[in-house]
Amino acid sequence: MSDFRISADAIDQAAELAALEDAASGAAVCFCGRVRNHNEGRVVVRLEYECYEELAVSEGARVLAEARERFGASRVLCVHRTGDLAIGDAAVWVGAAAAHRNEAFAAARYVIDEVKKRVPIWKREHYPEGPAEWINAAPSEA
Amino acid sequence: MSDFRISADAIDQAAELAALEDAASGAAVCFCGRVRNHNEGRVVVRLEYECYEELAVSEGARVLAEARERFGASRVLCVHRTGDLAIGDAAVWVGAAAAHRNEAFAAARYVIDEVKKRVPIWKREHYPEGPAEWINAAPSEA
Amino acid sequence: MRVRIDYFAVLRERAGTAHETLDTGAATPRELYRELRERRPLPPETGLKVAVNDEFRHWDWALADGDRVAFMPPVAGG
Amino acid sequence: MRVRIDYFAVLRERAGTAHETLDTGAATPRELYRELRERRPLPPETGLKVAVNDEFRHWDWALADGDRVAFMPPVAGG
Repeated sequence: MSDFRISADAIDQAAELAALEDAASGAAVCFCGRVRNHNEGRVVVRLEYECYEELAVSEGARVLAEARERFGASRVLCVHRTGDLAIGDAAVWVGAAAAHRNEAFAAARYVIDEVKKRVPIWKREHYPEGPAEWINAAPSEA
Repeated sequence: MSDFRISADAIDQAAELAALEDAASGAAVCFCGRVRNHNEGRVVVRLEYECYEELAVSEGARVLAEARERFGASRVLCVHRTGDLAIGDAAVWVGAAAAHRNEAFAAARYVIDEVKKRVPIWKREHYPEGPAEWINAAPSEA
Repeated sequence: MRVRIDYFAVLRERAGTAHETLDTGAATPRELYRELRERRPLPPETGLKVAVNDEFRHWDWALADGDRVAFMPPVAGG
Repeated sequence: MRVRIDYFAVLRERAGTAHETLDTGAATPRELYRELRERRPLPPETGLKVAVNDEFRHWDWALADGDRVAFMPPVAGG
């Protein structure tokens, strides 16, 4: 299984943690991004994630390889959800293992930052009232 | 139960993660420090942790309160092992939840750094040959 | 030449379709997108991303017959 | 006055005991530790920490009858 995965099913953090374990690594850092019940002052009731899967998987794998190389991390994993998510659901999970904590923190932080910038995934927020909105959508025809 | 705990039993990361969950928090960062099979060039076969429990619990709670206050984290937890640990065993676990990832990363990093500097816990490494050694031990009588 | 076009997220909604196949004389994704905008209510290309055959490419990448060209809004995962 | 003394980690090993109770005229942890070093093979106080009644205190903290005084090497958790 690839170290970067797109999943239509709930993220199983216990399984991800088990995959991260490595006796040579003294430090593991995990990041979990969840659907919040608010964003930029609006109440959010659920989210939808859409993905360009072929490109997401190859770009995601590049991000993980960069994190391993730059920070000497021994293992770096990421899984990102697609589909309909409820409040509190995990949308993305990153795990990084390294000999020391500096490298593990830096690698995990790098992965989530780069995934958010580079991996082709989009989210649409649903509100109690009014139409759902794509986040970071392209500007309207001006 | 206090947010900072000393545990003679194995750390249950799934239970710790469950305690960290919070629908208002978009980001959670966890750090896990494990017993490595090497340290400063020597092979390590197991570790022993000793603790001054009354003071560790009060100082640990202060560290967590500082992390919540400085970084606006909504929840910060830490558990540290005592007793005999084998290679790969989790020695310390930190979890920090916040609205955004900057704060969650900063809070988790602060906690592990301060715990290692301030909380009265000591470890003794055991090697394949030769006597076990206390790490950071006071200098010998010179 | 014939290309397959994929639209994602808000572009899919604006285009009214996720995929189409088109006979075109466009030499680059930029030319292709301008041609598409004449027929569909798509936003200007500023800020959008393009992929050809599942790799991110420049807007001036040379297209070939049979290519799969994808147009995407700015990413918003996490 | 009478104090209880706790030794941790390498200090416990050097002292050969985890606890002891002592009648002393020492007014501060510093004076107390110097007195203890006359009887036990303890290292110099440089780098060590002291707690009185389960709180970190200065070496010149004023001791009182019944205090619990703990001597510790530099911490090494994590």
